[in-house]
Amino acid sequence: MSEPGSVIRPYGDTTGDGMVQVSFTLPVPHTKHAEGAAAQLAAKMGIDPALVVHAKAMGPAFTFFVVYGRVNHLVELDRVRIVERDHPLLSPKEANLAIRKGLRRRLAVVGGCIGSDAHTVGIDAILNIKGFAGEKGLEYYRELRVVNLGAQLSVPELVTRAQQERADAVLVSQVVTQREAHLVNTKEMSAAFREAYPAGRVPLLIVGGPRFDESMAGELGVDRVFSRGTTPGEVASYLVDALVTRRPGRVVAPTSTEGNP
Amino acid sequence: MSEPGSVIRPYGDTTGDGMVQVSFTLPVPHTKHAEGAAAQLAAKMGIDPALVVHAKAMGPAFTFFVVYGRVNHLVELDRVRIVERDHPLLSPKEANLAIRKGLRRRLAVVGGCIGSDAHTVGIDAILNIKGFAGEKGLEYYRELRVVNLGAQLSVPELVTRAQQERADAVLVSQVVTQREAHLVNTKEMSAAFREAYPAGRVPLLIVGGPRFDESMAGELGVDRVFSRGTTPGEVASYLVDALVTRRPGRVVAPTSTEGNP
Amino acid sequence: MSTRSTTHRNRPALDLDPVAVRKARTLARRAGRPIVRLAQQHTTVSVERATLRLAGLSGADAEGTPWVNRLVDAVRGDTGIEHGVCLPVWHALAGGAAGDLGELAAKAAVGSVRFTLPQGRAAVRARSAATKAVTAGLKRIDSRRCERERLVRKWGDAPRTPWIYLIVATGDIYEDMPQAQAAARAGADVIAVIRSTGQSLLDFVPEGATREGFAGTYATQENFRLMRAALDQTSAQLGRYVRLTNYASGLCMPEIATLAGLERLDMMLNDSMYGILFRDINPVRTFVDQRFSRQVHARAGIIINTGEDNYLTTADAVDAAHTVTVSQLLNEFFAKEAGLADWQLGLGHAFEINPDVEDSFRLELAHALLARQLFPDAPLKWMPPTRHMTGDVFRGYLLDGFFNLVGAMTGQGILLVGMMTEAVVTPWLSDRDLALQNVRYVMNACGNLHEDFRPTPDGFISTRARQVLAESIELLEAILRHERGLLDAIADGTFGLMKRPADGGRGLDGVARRADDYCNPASELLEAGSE
Amino acid sequence: MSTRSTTHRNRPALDLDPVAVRKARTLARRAGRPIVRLAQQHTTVSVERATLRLAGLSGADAEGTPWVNRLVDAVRGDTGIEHGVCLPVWHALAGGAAGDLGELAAKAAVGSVRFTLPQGRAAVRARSAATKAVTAGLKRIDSRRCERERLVRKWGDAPRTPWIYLIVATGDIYEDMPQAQAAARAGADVIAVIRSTGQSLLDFVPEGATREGFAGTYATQENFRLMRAALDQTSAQLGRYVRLTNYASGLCMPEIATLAGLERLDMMLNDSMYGILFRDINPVRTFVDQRFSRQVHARAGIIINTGEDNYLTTADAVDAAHTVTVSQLLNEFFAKEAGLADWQLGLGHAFEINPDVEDSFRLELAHALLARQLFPDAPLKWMPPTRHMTGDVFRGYLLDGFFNLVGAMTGQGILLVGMMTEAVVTPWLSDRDLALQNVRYVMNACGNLHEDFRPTPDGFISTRARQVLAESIELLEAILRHERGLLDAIADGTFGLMKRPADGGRGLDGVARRADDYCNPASELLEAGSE
Ligand code: B12
Ligand code: B12
Ligand SMILES: Cc1ncc(COP(=O)(O)O)c(C=O)c1O
Ligand SMILES: Cc1ncc(COP(=O)(O)O)c(C=O)c1O
Repeated sequence: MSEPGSVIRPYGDTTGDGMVQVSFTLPVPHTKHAEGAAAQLAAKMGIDPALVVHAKAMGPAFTFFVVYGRVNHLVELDRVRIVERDHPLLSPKEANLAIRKGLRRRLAVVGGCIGSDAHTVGIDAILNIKGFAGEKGLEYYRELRVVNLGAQLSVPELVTRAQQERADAVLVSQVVTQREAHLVNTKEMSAAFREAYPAGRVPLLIVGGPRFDESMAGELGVDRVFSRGTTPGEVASYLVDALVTRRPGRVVAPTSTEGNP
Repeated sequence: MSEPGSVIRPYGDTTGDGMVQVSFTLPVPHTKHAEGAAAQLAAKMGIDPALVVHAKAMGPAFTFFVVYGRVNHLVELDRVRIVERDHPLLSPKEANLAIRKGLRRRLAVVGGCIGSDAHTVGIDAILNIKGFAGEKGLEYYRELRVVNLGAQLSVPELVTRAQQERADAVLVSQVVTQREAHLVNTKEMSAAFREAYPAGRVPLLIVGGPRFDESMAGELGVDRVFSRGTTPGEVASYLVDALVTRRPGRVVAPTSTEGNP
Repeated sequence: MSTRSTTHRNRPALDLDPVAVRKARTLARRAGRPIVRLAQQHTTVSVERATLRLAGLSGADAEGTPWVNRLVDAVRGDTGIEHGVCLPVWHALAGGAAGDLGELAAKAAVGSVRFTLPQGRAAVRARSAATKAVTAGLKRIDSRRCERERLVRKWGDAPRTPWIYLIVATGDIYEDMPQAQAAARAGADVIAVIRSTGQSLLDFVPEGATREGFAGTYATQENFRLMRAALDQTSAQLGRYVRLTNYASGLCMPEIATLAGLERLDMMLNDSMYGILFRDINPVRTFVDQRFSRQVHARAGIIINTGEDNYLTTADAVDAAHTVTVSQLLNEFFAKEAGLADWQLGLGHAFEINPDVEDSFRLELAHALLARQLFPDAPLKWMPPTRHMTGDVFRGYLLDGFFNLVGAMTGQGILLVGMMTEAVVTPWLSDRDLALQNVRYVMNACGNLHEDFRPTPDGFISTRARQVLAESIELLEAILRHERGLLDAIADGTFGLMKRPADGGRGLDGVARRADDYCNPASELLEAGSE
Repeated sequence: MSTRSTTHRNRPALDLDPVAVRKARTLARRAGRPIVRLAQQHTTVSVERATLRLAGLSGADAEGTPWVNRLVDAVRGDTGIEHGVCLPVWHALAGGAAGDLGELAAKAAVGSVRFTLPQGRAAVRARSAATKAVTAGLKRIDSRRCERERLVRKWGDAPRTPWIYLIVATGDIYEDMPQAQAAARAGADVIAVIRSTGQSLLDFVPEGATREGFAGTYATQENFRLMRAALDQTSAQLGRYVRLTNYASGLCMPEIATLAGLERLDMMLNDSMYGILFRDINPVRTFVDQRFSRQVHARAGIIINTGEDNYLTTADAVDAAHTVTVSQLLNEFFAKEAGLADWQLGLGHAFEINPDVEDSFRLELAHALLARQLFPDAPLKWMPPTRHMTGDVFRGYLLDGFFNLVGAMTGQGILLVGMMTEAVVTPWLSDRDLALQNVRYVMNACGNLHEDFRPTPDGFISTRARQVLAESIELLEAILRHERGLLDAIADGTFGLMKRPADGGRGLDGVARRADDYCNPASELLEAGSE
């Protein structure tokens, strides 16, 4: 799709026009000077010309702006960083088969929402039979033994249960992101596992949630991060690849590639 | 209001959080790679972290994105460039008085929409008695003789009428901006006047319209540019300042200042 | 539009006095009659050029001046147009001045032909030759109309009403085409290609494919052909005939109407007074051109869209509501007189009340229902908010949603989709996609709300509708009180606050009072269609 | 809410069978009775702590553990709580163990006091001392209630219904205050301070002003005081009493309810089953705490908000519509039993139907009207779309507009304003401003549309409403078929698809069966208010 060096621009109504829409609030009263300030910010974002098409006072100290204009940046398609799936997408059938063949035992998967987060719909979408987007959840896979620990789970609790269940993989969901709660909790979690397990024996750590950046696995100390719109099949396929295809137990770093998908 | 060096950031829900909203279309099919491309553009705009919160395919070749995130630019309030009003805002009464006193004759003002632009509401808002935003239009000023030439006026026509009417000031409106029609037409207009009049005798040239950047007067070869939400009073006050307070006839460059309003 | 005319029948009925309704129509007829007579007594350069186009003359010279202009100007120089150009032209051909119209125009352009008015048998011969040529043109239009009907049967029609009407306006026909196809795929039933600003003031129709319009794309025969072909391709894929719209209004109404018929456009913006009021085109010129162009539309099976929305962009939508109704009544009269059927009357109105006005939504409902009930069999064209749209695109998107809701609740026939960027730019691809999503939500979620919507006979909505109807009657009476009726009313700013005297405005010099021996086979053949 | 209860009376009536309505209420009563008995037979650590708070004990030790926790835990260690903490505590005071409750708690914390259960005259003395102390607390609550009534008279009440309810959720009380004041100035009638995630799972109420909540701000007595003072200041400026809301639900319902009464909060989120279903709090613990907290709310003149909206975030809003109705009926029963009046019942429901569902808007109307008609005198709390909101903020803004429209058309009492960024972030200042603009437009433009809205007796809307009512009756009957009725129904996932066994969940260890000599002056004094 994108041959090396190929660049594109945003599209308003003509190829290459580079048009974008922006809105933001500045903590200043609504004056002509404030509109100039909005234009300055737009300019710093690379918008030129920038049209401040709307400015509205919100109380005495804040002003809301809508800006339209042409952004002068180029999108370099061959420099796009995304976390690739470097393994096949398996059907439940294929996944079960691979596990039975490769492992001769069921995989134990433990999952839940840690910290004060009570948003279980996401993890349930991955784990429960009901599933998500038409795909059955992991509980549906004969060769997966799924333990769903639910919400507002403390990290120590999670670690203990993982040990009891002799978990091959631990799936954690974090939906609340205010004050980076999701990052803080995830780091605490991965640290706790490294502490509780002998090096190299740590179960596969997977974290997910709508506001995660999938390329952050390294930073967070987990093996893989899943974000918005993940489907159970994607998770199952990854589990098989990481725990069966590659040496079981081995911690796999996410392959973050440059370039074409 | 803004002491030198004072900087601010956009405000989401906490002082200094720098949060902004952006939307744009990229001419690529909706794939994971496309979402990466959107994130790249956001990054180039200075948004970090950038959350691609919405991506929607529009046909096979385009994708629409909504991005939220923290922009790392600072708004330097004392570096905001705006065109200041460096003269008093006069009431019709005061304006009339100033003209009668300073000039001992009525000022002749000729106005219209040039080129193919047929948007007269804007210029009418400035010229017609009815006025705008509660302010009476220039026709209401006893000491102004206003000739409204209406829409879709050719530049030569405008010049001739200006000469016939011995216009002190010419007011031109441009609303359609597609393909920079407003800039092109304005430059053509100012050039024609310089051609038709002896140097220094050119009437005061004023252009207005919702999408003009007021700091462009120089570039466009006009004396003053008025934009979104201009009121007749602002225009009258400027006319008095430029044609009466300062030496009549003299062409005044717009004062474009740095710093506090 | 058969589907539609049934769908709206079960719409909530306002309690209107049938006598008042009849009275309003009668007054409109009385105001319109003299205008029709005026139109019958005059011809214009554009009417004559349209006639030559029907007779098969097309193309332009090196400077891009169409041959029809060259030829008509030459004839006009020699004989004037008051007799019609047909007699002099076919007389010249008969005299061997040239082998065909093209060659004749070329020679005329360089002044190597002189035109004279044939008499007696020569005149008879010229007339029948001209009639033969013009008839061929009308036949082409007839066959395009049959073709449309065939394709609608073959591919299927719009799935429901209102038809979803979307605008493209890049200025470049080659950008327009993919955007129009994308819009159709996304659900548009009708695509309108906005014209470049100011084309309505050109006294000729540009030639060929064009790429450099301002805020719109030039209306040319080739652009019509290209876009219709692009939409046919998409229609076939979608199994749904997607209609194409352009603009007739302006100095070339008769010619553009003719080209639309020849290229199978499906709708045309054609208002009896728009050119006068919003483009300062001479009233007589406009009325003459308007009648001829509507006769052509009638023949071509094209649905016209009138421009009442424009009034509300300069006048207040509450104060001037009755001017919209009066204009609709006049447009209806002129249209029917020109031979158009009810299903061809896309009478315009718009959601332009200041949203800050108390009960604004219910006022919109009242106005929309009034139009719906006054013209039960016309595919009303419901147009979105524009003047109260601002740079606040979120608010704009919301307003468009409530505009869509009125459309759904009042059984409008054609819904011009509003764009959240109305106050900012000509629509972006994404604006259109978001706008269609908005329409889809409202139609799908609230499409049947009208079943539960029952304005009480003397409630706010019915009362408002009756008031607007009453004011319309008063206004029509006021118009008739003028010495020269409608012409004077237009002169003193009755509509859209513009004053347009009958002897002012552009294009007057292109008007001529028909001589007794005026001959125009096109007019004659088209009159057949008229009332 | 007198204004409201009148406004909605003239709302379009659904054609519901009064017999069915009565039946539904009777079934709810039958399902609720055993739960009330259960509540009367138990006490919890939180009930006991609330009692001490009423008696005037506040503050916390160096680690931030509240003195009420210290004291109750100590007593519990020595005598258990089944007799209530009052007898042991005031007996100790009488015995000179300490000069006041604070000192006693401090000593108890370091284990330097032993608690025993007084007998005979000693018991009588302890009881009357305790009653005196607790009565003083209730008097403080009474005076705050009078104060509210006085201020509402002085400053004036919300100008119309629905009351506009806005959320602040920065996590920092000092950011919350200016934002709440801005929201009030912008038109909010009610401000809700969202709690930090997980506070409901804390078995103590944090102390003091807090600045570090996650996605919300801790509910503390000091935060309550600060915010109420900030809103009083703004109310005075605006000449309109702006109400303050917080959350009671969780392990500390009785205490938070008490603090709310003491700090003159005006509304509290208080659902009879939310803690059980959405926070896995033990059912018995919840029902006991819930009853006590509602008795306090009743006394304090606080309007409760129930949480039926939550069901629809996990279950489908069409399939599970009847579970909302059943929960409303149960909440109504428990509320009235605890002494709350109709005007204090902010029963919840929400606009959560998948917007892609055909006729979704009319389904929402049907559900909203059903609630309106089942509870004609309750200030229903109408909550915005959340789960079907996406990152497409434009679409979200539109959906919120149609949510507002349902609110306006069906006479809701409290309208929780939806945010276009629902799927993205906790609301920004600008989201709130845009949201209020949305509400203002809809109320102003369509506020009276209900006059023209007449669902036909056997039309889509009435039929749907009847169906939901019928399904509710079936469900209630199914609940009653369970051996232990509601408790078993909750255990097998009848509500929100969560299975919550009566012997599972958090906080069970804080529950004790009351001994025959159980003594709690607070309960006794509050029972007076109950049915
Ligand atoms: C439903 C909901 C609730 C329900 C939760 C019910 C339940 N049992 O889960 C209730 C009502 C209880 C609730 C409460 C609160 N909520 Co809430 N809630 C939502 C809502 C509306 C939908 C979330 C949802 O279910 N999404 C659907 C699922 C399927 O999507 P998902 O979570 O993204 O999961 C997918 C992927 O992310 C991924 N994934 C997710 N987890 C994992 C894990 C693994 C291992 C893998 C592989 C993949 C994966 O796969 C899933 C399928 O694709 C959102 C708003 C919105 N529309 O998004 C707010 C939202 C998440 N809530 C929010 C907040 C703040 C709260 C509260 C704290 C305060 C409040 N607003 O009431 C409370 C307290 C909750 C707490 N203590 O955590 C905020 C979070 C803001 C932020 N970014 O920090 C949101 C965004 C709303 C808002 N704008 O304020 N909420
Ligand atoms: C009303 C209107 C029309 C009316 C015009 C009626 C008339 N007699 O003016 C009609 C229906 C005829 C019309 C037609 C068209 N319009 Co138009 N129209 C508008 C609309 C809805 C409002 C414009 C308006 O009246 N604003 C109110 C006035 C008071 O504001 P203003 O013009 O900004 O003027 C103020 C200031 O700018 C300033 N000012 C303006 N001029 C001057 C001059 C001087 C000297 C000074 C000092 C100050 C000054 O003072 C004024 C008071 O504060 C806008 C959309 C919108 N909501 O903005 C589209 C809009 C301007 N139209 C547009 C277009 C493209 C057209 C058409 C070309 C195609 C079409 N969409 O139909 C046609 C052809 C017009 C032509 N040939 O030029 C586009 C322009 C896009 C662009 N940026 O290039 C817009 C933005 C709509 C859109 N999004 O497509 N239009
Ligand atoms: C009836 C009618 N004709 C023509 C036009 C466009 O005309 P022009 O090309 O002059 O802008 C409009 C614009 O809205 C219209 O309503
Ligand atoms: C009735 C009720 N109580 C409490 C809450 C919030 O509880 P928590 O603090 O556990 O998030 C909600 C959330 O919507 C609710 O509906």
